[in-house]
Amino acid sequence: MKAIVKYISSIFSALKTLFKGMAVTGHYISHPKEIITQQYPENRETLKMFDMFRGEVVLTHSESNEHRCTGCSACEVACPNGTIEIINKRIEMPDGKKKKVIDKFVYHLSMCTFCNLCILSCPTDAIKMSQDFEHAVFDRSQLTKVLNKPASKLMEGVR
Amino acid sequence: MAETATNTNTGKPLETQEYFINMGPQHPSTHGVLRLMLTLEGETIHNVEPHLGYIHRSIEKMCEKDTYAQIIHLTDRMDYLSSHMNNEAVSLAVEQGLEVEMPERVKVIRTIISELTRLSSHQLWWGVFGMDLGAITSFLYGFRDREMIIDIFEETCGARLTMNYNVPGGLMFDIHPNFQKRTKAFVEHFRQKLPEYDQLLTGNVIFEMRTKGIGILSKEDAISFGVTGPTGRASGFSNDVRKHNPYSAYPQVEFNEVLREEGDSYARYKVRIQEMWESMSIIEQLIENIPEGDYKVKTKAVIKLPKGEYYQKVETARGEFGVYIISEGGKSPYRLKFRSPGFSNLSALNHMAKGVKIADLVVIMSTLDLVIPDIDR
Amino acid sequence: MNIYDFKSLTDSIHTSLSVNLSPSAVTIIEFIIIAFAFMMLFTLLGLILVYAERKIAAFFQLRLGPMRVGKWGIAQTAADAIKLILKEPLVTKNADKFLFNLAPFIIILSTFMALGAMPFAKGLHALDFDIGILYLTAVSSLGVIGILIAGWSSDNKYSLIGAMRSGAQVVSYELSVGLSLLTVVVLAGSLQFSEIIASQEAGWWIFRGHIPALIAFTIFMIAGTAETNRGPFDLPEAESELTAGFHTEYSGLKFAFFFLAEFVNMFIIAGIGATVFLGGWMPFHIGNWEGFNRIMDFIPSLFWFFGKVAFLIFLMMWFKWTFPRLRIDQLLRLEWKYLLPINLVNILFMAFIVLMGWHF
Amino acid sequence: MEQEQLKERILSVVPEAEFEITGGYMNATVPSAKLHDLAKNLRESEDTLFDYLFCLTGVDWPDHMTVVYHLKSTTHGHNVVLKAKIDSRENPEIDTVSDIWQTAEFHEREVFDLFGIIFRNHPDLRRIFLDDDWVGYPLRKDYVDKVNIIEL
Repeated sequence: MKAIVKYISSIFSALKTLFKGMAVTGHYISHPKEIITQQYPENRETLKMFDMFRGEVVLTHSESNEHRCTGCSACEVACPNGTIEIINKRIEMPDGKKKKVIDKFVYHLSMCTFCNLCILSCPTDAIKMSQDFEHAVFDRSQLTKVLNKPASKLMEGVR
Repeated sequence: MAETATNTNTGKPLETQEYFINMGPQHPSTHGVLRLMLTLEGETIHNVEPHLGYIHRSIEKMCEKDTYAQIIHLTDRMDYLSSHMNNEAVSLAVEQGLEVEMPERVKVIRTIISELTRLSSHQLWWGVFGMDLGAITSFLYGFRDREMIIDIFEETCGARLTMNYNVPGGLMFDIHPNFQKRTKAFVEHFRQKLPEYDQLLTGNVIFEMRTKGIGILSKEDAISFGVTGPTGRASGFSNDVRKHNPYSAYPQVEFNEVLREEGDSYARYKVRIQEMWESMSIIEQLIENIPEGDYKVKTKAVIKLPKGEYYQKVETARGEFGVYIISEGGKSPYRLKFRSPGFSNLSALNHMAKGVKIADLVVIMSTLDLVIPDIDR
Repeated sequence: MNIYDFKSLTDSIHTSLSVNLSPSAVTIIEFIIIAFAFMMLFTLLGLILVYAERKIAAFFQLRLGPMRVGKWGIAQTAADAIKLILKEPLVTKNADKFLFNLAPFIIILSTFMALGAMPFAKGLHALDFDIGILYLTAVSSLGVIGILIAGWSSDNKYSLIGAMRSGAQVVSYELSVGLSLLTVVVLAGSLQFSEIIASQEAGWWIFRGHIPALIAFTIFMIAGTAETNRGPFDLPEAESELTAGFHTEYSGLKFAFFFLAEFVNMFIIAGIGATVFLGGWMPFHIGNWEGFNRIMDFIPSLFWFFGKVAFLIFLMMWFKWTFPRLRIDQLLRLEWKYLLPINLVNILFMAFIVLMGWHF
Repeated sequence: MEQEQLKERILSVVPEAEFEITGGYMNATVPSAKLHDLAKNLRESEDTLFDYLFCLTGVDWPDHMTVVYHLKSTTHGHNVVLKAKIDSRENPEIDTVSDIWQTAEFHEREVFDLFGIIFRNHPDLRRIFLDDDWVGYPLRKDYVDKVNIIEL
């Protein structure tokens, strides 16, 4: 007799635990306001990344197309993966002196691990992380970028 | 049973034979690219042989070429669910070599973020565990709460998973002004949602049948196999590095080391759920009064560790993570060894899975909480 | 009762066809019409149920589900169907090609045969056997043969394990489904669907049959879910254990057949449950409340049937998206140690009640 | 047990052991032939009871190799680091400790895979990460692989 009582009570307690679980899911289906899905491409306008977000490395340019990169290669040394290549050239200044400036700031996005070490190492705050995260392209070669804009110059007073 | 079955036509015993199944490298419940060779009789497992190395990148070799600051970003990519703790281990080992003491602010922030990372890892584990059992809904609930933590990380350090927030000598940035507010809001939110986890799975009769008494690991075996973390603690092996070798701000906070004696899958589950409560209590103790001060100690641009050997262990979400640095005085280590918890935990899998059903193997693997890059390194 | 009787519609079609055609031609044309109607119903059910499952699952899981194709993603399943039709039908190298191709058709066939005996509305009933319930339970479990063949012929160990699980599962749970239906047959005194429905005019059996009917209904829902191989009893598929179980190697249209059959099987189980326990197309009547009953009669019988079926299907989806999966030995233990003994006692109990005339 | 006592204890088993304290741990360097006996002794004696091997590392030095064992006792709470010095780099061999600590089975396979140190009496000594037909031992300092290693 005891066994039968135990048998039946075990069934009821089992059913009770099952209903408990169903109550949780039942709560959510009856509260559609708790839905957390974001409709991504549609909400592009309202989707704002945090200021700190590390999207990709960019070289900041002022309105007069001037940047702050002196071509010191500190970022190239700091980078663990060889993501950054700095190609320098020598130009003749108006006063006849020769000066070293960057020719190309090459950035291989495909190799970047977004570790932020280059930004920290930059002595002139020339580069920063942008918040752009849509990096998908159809051709891998498009991921190799030249960060300095054409005909850009070194900002006055940065050395 | 198979031995007694006979052919009804000839009266001779039926021939049975063991057969092999490759579970993985592409399989939903191996959580990555783990390959298990199963030897089966019917549905009963006779032997499990893990084949590793599908994503072995030889991080230890890479570290021999990198500077100490560069090494840290590689540790993100081992156990990516406890990336902050891995970073912390390397940072602490280097700081130990440099003999610098961290400011209180750094210690407290490191501890808070470590516990947040542990919470997020356990939440993801809970969701995936439910999914492995066939209750797919838990996956989404776990991710909902994890998302809040990930947002906190993103606001403070700019990355969601591979954070690289620790640097030798402190932190990369100071915390965001919203950090305290968001963290408090999260703890408040999660204190309400965690009981829901219990309602959905813990008490469920099917869940208990599937986990209780499955994959028992005795305390002696846990120690011998070096099974650490929640998995080891569920077997009664007291191994919490936060208690035994406290680092950062752990000496100042009060928390319990969650221990259970059963050593089965249910115990491992309960230990992790209980650890989430403990983590929240640690965060609550620290979040109100983050000391003012520097977030970083000034170090040389290129750190050179004095000649010697340094071993630092931390408690990650999966267990004891160790960094063993042999320095010859240069800017990169002569030899660097990562003692990853997943590798040791996996070595006990065959021992635990002998004689169980295929469905139980999935449960055991899930409660071991394996992260494959952590094993393969 | 002033419910619209579909018999007048079918009769008028029959008489208008008979005016200038020979009787055999009329029979053939009527066969074609019925076959066409069932095929349409089959595809429609598939489309609607797949969409419903995805949406309902999404709402259980704090998601929105399909939202892209059409308003609220309504055309999503149609788009998926087109995709599946266009996909390459792969066959593994060492598969038994004949059986491999045959398996999906066996499953589809068994669901079609079962669908034929469904009473959809008053007078809308293709096959009204006097052994309707026996026929349905027999035919609806034919599908397991297809599953076994699929698992065997795929030349994949995962498929084979899935198929073996399915065999063990369906054979055992067949008993519980049959016995729980028998409990109501004891009450109704007939195996014919139309008579079982007619006997529920004064109230559905689940309300009139006391506790035994409730127990039988619960057991039917559990065993029915198991028979359709749906979660928490989806062991033959068991995504996290066997990748996809018996249909691992199927692709394209053949996979679509398995997929469709699963959903239509769910409809069939819900349909049987609705007919036997919830009065089929019979409106909700309470004893002799004439006014109330008349209002209920205004709702067409088709809505009553599909409404009840939808409710039962929602219940089955609720199970699936809440519970973890059982293990194979636990699954069999549940059947042989719990459901079957309870069922047998329950039938005795019910027979006793009927003998004493205690039911309403 | 205090470090001094431990030192005497190890010296009583292996008289030629050399000691060094670095990184907070006491390191004992012993010849590879004596390692297994010492490990077994330390594991089984009541007063030492080193039952937890938490790290096993292979190190490639210019003229020799070492296998480093980090040990802890879960009952007494003390630590020790054993270093087995293997003189040959061409043909490194050492006895396995997987009969003492089960976790060593995997760790030794890893060391074998990456350093080529052969563990005698190991139950299942195969490569664990790399393919069976891989040539060379990647973590050795003189390993050259022009294809897979990109020098920056």
